[in-house]
Amino acid sequence: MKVEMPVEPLKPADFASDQEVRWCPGCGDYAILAQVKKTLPGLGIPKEKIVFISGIGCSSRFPYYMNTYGFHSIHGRAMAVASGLKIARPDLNVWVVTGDGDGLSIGGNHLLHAIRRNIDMTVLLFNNRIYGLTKGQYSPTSEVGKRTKTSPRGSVDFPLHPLSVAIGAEASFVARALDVDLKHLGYVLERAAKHKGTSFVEIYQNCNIFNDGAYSYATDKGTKHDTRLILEHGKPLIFGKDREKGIRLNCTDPEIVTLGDGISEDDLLFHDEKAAEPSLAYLLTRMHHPNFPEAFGVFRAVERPCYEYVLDEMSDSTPPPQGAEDAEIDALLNSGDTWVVD
Amino acid sequence: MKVEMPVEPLKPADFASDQEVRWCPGCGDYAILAQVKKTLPGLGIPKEKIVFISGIGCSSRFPYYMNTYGFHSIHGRAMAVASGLKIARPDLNVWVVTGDGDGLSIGGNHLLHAIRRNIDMTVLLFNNRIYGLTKGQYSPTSEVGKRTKTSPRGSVDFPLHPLSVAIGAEASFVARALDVDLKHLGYVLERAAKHKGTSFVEIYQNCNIFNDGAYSYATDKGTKHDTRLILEHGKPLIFGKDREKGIRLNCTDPEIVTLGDGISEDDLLFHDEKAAEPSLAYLLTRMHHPNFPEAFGVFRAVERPCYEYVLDEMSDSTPPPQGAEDAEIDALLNSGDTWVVD
Amino acid sequence: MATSTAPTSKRTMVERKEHATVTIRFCGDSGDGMQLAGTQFTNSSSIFGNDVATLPDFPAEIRAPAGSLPGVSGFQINFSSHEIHTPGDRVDTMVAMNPAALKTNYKDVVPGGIILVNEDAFSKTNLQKAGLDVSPLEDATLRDYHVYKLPMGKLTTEAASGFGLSNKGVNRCKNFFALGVICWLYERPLAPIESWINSKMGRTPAVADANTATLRAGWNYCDTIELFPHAYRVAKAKIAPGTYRKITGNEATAIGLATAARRAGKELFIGSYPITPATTILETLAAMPQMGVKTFQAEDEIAAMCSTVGAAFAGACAVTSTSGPGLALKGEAMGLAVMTELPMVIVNVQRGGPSTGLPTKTEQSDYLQAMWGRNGECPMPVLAACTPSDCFEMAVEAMRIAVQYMTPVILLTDGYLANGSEPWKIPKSSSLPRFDVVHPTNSNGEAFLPYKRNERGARPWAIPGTKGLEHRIGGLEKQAETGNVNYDPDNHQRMICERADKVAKVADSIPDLKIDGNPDAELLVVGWGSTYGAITTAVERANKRGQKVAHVHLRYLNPMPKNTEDVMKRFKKVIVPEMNMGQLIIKLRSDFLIDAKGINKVQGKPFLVSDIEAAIESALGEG
Amino acid sequence: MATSTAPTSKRTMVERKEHATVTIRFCGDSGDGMQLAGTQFTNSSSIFGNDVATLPDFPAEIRAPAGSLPGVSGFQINFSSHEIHTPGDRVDTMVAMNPAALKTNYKDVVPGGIILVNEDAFSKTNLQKAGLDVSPLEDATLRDYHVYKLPMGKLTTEAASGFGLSNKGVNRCKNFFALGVICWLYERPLAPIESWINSKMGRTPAVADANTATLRAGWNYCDTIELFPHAYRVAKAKIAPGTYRKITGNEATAIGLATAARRAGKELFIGSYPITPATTILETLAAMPQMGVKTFQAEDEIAAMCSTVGAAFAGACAVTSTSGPGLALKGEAMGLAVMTELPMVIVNVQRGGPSTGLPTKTEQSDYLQAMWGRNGECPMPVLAACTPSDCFEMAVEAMRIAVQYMTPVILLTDGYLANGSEPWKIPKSSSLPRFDVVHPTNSNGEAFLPYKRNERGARPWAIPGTKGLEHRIGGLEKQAETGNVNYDPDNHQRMICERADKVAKVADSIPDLKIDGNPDAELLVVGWGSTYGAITTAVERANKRGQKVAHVHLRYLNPMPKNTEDVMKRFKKVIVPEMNMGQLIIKLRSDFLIDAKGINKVQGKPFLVSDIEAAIESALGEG
Ligand SMILES: Cc1ncc(C[n+]2csc(CCOP(=O)(O)OP(=O)(O)O)c2C)c(N)n1
Ligand SMILES: Cc1ncc(C[n+]2csc(CCOP(=O)(O)OP(=O)(O)O)c2C)c(N)n1
Ligand code: SF4
Ligand code: SF4
Ligand SMILES: [Mg+2]
Ligand SMILES: [Mg+2]
Repeated sequence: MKVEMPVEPLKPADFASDQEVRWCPGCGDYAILAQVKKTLPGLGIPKEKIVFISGIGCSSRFPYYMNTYGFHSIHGRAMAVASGLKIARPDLNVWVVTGDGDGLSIGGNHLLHAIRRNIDMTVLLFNNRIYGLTKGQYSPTSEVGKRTKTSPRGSVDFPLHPLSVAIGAEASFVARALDVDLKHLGYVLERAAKHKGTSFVEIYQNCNIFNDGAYSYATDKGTKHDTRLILEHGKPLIFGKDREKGIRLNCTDPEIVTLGDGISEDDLLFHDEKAAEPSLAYLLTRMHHPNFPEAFGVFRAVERPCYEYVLDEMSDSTPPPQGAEDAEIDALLNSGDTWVVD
Repeated sequence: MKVEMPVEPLKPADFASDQEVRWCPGCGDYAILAQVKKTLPGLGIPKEKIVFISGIGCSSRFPYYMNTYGFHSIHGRAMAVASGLKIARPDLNVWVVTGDGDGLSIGGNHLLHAIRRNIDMTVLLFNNRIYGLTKGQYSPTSEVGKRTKTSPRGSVDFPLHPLSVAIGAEASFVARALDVDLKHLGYVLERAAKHKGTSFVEIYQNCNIFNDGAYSYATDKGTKHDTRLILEHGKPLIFGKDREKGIRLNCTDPEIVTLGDGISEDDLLFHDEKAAEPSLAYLLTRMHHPNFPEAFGVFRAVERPCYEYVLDEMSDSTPPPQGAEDAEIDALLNSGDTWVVD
Repeated sequence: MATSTAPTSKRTMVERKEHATVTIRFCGDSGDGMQLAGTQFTNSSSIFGNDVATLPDFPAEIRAPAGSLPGVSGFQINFSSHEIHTPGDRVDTMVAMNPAALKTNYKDVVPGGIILVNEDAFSKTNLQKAGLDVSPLEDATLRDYHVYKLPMGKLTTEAASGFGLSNKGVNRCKNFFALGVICWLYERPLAPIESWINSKMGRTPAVADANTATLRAGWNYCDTIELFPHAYRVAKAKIAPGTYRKITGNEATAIGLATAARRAGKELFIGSYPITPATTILETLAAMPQMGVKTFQAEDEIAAMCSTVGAAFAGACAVTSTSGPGLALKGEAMGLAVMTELPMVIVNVQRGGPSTGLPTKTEQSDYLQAMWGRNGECPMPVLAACTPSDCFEMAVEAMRIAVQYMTPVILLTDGYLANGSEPWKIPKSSSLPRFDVVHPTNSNGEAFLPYKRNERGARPWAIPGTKGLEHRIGGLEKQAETGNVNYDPDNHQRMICERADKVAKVADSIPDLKIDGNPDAELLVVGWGSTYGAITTAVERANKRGQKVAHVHLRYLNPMPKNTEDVMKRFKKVIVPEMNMGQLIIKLRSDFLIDAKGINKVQGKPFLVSDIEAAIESALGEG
Repeated sequence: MATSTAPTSKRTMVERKEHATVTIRFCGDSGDGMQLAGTQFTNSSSIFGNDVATLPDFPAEIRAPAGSLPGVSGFQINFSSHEIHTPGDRVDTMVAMNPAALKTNYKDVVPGGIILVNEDAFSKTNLQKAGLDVSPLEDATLRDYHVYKLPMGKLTTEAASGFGLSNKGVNRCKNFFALGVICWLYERPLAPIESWINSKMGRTPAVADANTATLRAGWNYCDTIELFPHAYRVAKAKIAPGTYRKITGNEATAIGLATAARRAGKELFIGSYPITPATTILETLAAMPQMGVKTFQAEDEIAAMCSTVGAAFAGACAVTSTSGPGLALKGEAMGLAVMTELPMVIVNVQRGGPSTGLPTKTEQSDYLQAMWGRNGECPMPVLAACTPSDCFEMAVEAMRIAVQYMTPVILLTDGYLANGSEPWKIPKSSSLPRFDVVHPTNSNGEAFLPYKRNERGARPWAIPGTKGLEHRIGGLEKQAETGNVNYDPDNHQRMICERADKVAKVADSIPDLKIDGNPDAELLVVGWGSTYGAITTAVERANKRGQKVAHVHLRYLNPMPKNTEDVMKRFKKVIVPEMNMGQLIIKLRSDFLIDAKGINKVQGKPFLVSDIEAAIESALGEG
């Protein structure tokens, strides 16, 4: 990835477009937008080299608000549009913004395949566990029993867990963040942006109109320490207000233990985001509220070749010098068996 | 699931339709067809209650050869057609036959969602790691570097592992079998058929025309003992010609050990197909040739409500008695605010 | 909780001018509850005995920034003492809750009409948000109108305080103040509105009481302060006796489908994916499990369509609903439905295109897609509803044709019908058609022939579970009668023709085209879908003016009624208004070689009556 | 390894009858190598100097059971001493390698024609597999033909043994024996075939030598045993001087696209998903990384289409290729391409429909889908190639139009063009159009307007990476010039018209329709696509017979050439042969109000010349 350095460092405000932001007041999307704008300058990439691509949904309005190149595509197809763009132009820095409906319902297949190809882009899935733009139907991440306009007696659909899906699709980078925890969100965004390969980030996002408080357990002062576990590479899995609790491995399953009383940090599971095999990362995606604290941070970050760079090396992508195209074309036209009639 | 018992037991031949089987001679599909016909009589389900649904591909020709109800739908959509059928008629016994292209490339999204909904059907994914019907292009399960008609310099696509994908999609039943190992295939088919929920079975299938020998490591007499590990619930993971090798857990990763010399069966990982969390099953899907023996058998089999049965209970699916429909309709038409003009 | 006795006017002396027809528009910010105010006014008018027609118009954003231009939401009601067909071209009385609403809407008010504004909302910030430097209340902008500035914010606060609501909660009652004012002005009964408040908000009596109080405050305010020089009266319309309800197009479609399934003695399966403006069909059906309705919210439109095909194979009355982009996604699987000759209904609620287009706006631009948006020769019956309540009838018809002819059927409606409402005289179930669905149960010892056709051209609907009729279907070409896969050239030609003939035969079962207006006219106006109201009104007016104009409205687009050619050729001139660039007209010109002229409007909103009148005028004027 | 000196005939006395045109068909089991034999015969004939046209016909199954009827594979070649346009209606000489092939093909041979059979294959089992009780070699079935029974199995074994091949390997050489026989019979040079063998099989000399020996054995056998009373000669055709190659339609399309991209000074991106009969376009391009071609085998057609849109936004010459069902899936994303006004080419190789239909057979049934298979008003230029080599030219044209007008362009071909081949006079690169792709690099200090149009109606193609031109596009309706999201009614109407106008303007850049045949005729035959050969031949013959017939062939379907209306209205009668139920004709009748008559054939195979001749006959006969 050849990236030129801009002349003078950019500021977050440089990334704001002239379009009025039109999410509902109080929507979690605002915080994420602000944090992305704060993260970009630090990457040192000129803004004309950055492209934001989205599908359809409230979250997918995102590109309009960024003063970079942007594409608000169609429902579910952001990953496919982004794949084509990045393959054609491996020099660009590509971001995909999608929702739980856009990315996991109609767009599930493209997500799977972009992730396995490890196309170098940063994917932000705004998970508000609802279809916002169409005014409140349950989504593939909505919990069983949820009452919405299309499930007045409670939803019968068992939900997907975005990070489990991503790992099932051979993801090289998987992380989770929370809209309101700005600092940690910033850290995760930066890590994701710098990872070479598909970086898949699930962001818990509050839709205060149709699914308000979906993550209150993780945002409320009173409960957040017991419901959130911040992952740190090489460190044991510890959480709780006084960091008094930890996660231990019980065969292949996680188990909550309280430190002290014969249980020390060394007994705990240590996080290894670089583990060659994704089993540990997968296991961490299985910790769900209310039985477990939910993990935030980088679950997995490993290197693996990116589709578009390998393809680029294989193909002769620099057009021949002016004049030499003709020779190249003639060679192509005359390839195979030819004969001359005179 | 209300299933009537047929009057006299059916024989495998009763399941053969009158259509000539048209796969290439030597194709692995023949063995699977034969084994399915052998398995069905044991289920005690009348053949008119059985429906085979497929997409498009060589493997998807399957329904034509079964004397049950059948639907050879369109490319990638078998799971969606089957879902509608089963939701409308929870009393039917539904099988889906798909390929690595049909099920995982174009059809990946429907697979994800049917599995998470746990619709009660048995899904057989014939994995020959190639597009057979369109004459030999690489598929999402083809290995990197594979040379095919669309990858003359070697494929750049990193493959998906079907069972990892299924587990990432919250599968309640996941298994693997091999076309030529008839007995074990029969066992797996029967287990899958009897499981209540989406049973996802990957069948390694040889395409002797376009990808011959893809699984020779697992079928050749000389190597098969070292490359295959047969899973048994509650038993340790042992393999090798003389059952001299085993799999031990190293943190969250599998590790091959040789028994004896201080390592006993008790040190090995024990298989638990009923584990509440899928971490173990997931880990087993990560054992790939040549670094590990590949696991065959039932990886995971847990109970979880099936979409269509819950929905069926919610809705009043028996039409009202003759005559009473009108009252029901009138009630519907007159619901909400009405007023009378006279 | 408030009781529902309505206030009686103290100003018994108020003069009430009679009007035959009035058009009112509520507009404000999307947070201002304008849709609700409009709906309640409509209910009240219907129950009062007027004929009514409505046009809701809301922004694509869930909540655009408060006070912004894109955040403006409107609801227009036309109510009358005679039969009406449109929500009205121009507005007689408008309520504007903020500057943005005023700015984007005032031009639609007839000169001399009434504009009621919430003056409390005309703050500097709000003016800025609407891109206004000077308040239009203070310059000459509104000089052609009767403008009434009401401090609705303050008056609402006074009325709704004291019930224990938060400031925000109190402020939310504002729309009921406006509604109260308008009800006074047009002598609408408050009782239906109050009973609605109580039934919907009764769980939180504070809210119900505050709203009721505000509604009455609005009424009383007018009744007290002699704000208006006179009030108005729109007499009851002469309406056929019967039981009525107000119904939107999407409600009517949903109810029609559920009814049709029961008339066929079957369950209804709907596999659908939410998309504006079709979503409420799925939502309405989701609330009907008691009718044996099973709703499946699929992962996408392809799955929705395929699940519908699967359910039809299983023997259900199967349906899918969507809008333009979704229909495009369903194309391939619709081909499978044609090939497997299974009965199902595909409802497409048209919206502004192409691509994502204008999701919340109306258009008629999916006719061509409905006819031909599939690979290969892939014919399907296509129907189109022409009013909100006609959606009921056409939904029943679509299902009837589907099961009688064993074919997928497309029903076209549009955003205008979907959200628009009208009073509907509720039919008796016994007056509705019953469909004779006969699933074969055995093959009398002979080999079962799943593609052997009956006199309608329909194949037997043998469903899984039927012993002895096991068979396989699929998307490859089938052998005639046996249904086995077949690549023979002559068989292909035969099956191509059989599928086309079957669809053509549907014409045997549909009513002839009816000529409205003057059957001996020179000019024929041909319409389809939601232009019905505007065309009907324009043609009525033209004929009243002494122009000679006829009108036919196609509800069956494919096949067309048998007399269509006759009708088309009877008139010297034919014009075809469509909310597209000319789609149905392609088929009309091609089929009948008539030099029909298109009247085309693609603006995301319905034709005005005056648009059609102008077109009639100019058509009659020419040569 | 064998050297490539061809045997010279010992029977110098053999009489050679002159024929102007001959049609040969190789048929046998799909395992018998008939496609290869046919291709090699074609090569040899082309190099010899004949004009040639071919028709491969293979089963849908990969390998249907050996010897079965569905397993029969055929390859037909028409070669001539004058210009020809079709693979021939009837077969003069046929090779049948087994009973199934004989049974399904013999009726296409002209009475008195030659049938060569491999008698070794007429075993009882093989007869049974073909559903034959008695061998057709032994009853009266073939009495109208000259039948030659050759023990090809035995003779091949003799010729190919001794090179160390397995029995199976030896048996596989059979097709070269048959080829040798036919080459002798028609005096084809063996040298091109032998050099092909050496270049393709040279890595395993045993195989190359065994095949060469068998080929010669076939030739020598005829030259020795006086099997045939006389041999034939088809003189060289008078062909324009130049360098030639044989090319199939899909090769031509692929090469055309790669060439066009380079003429635009760009990389080619193709995002595609395999589907018969389009797959070989992707495969051919996958083998061209040296041309700066990047192939992306997407997970499905939707991803293929969307990746193409993404690549176009990125600035590549972007392409996707598919067939009918795939085009149906692409519809929604094609709408996005229209809305975002990005340049790209969508190649659709039509096949038998509807649904999965007849995947390996040809048809022209996607015209309507290509025109209108999308939601909303969604116009796109549509082109159609009319011969295999014309695919090259039209692919270049499609890309030219795409980049010059900033629009997606559909190129229609079909299964017959895709797999059929003809000699192609290779153009010089310098004679090909160059496209002026100018990406704006700055906005001169003003706000950049991504939807400001040039005189063609095209918007600027500003690509990511360009400083100062950062902008956002998408599927919602855009404001004129700025490209911002906009819901204004008048703006929508304006943009709808601008998109339509732009496509209409493409007509400024395309050649007028050329009238072939007799321009003063009464009857005009209007064709498009692969019917070109059959119509041209039929019209030529009719005019030779003294009938007066004209022919125009539409290669630009949308917009049509500017003189189309003039041309259509010049003739009293118009007939429109199409391999569908009448699709283009809908547009012709509607646009020009002419009473054109459709000649329709939907049998999965091309028109015969005689089909068209009969249609001409009957059209001229009427009134
Ligand atoms: C093809 C198609 N189908 C359906 C829709 C309607 N639609 C728009 S956004 C959306 C779901 C949005 O949910 P999500 O992706 O979770 O985004 P959110 O609004 O919650 O941010 C749907 C169903 C559409 N625009 N296009
Ligand atoms: C919409 C659509 N796209 C593409 C195809 C072409 N196609 C048919 S089968 C197939 C892939 C088959 O591969 P797989 O599912 O692995 O089945 P196999 O033949 O290997 O058993 C493809 C690409 C099609 N029929 N329909
Ligand atoms: S509906 Fe929900 S997700 Fe959408 S903008 Fe409003 S608060 Fe945000
Ligand atoms: S191509 Fe391969 S998968 Fe298909 S039938 Fe032949 S051997 Fe089997
Ligand atoms: Mg969401
Ligand atoms: Mg396969």
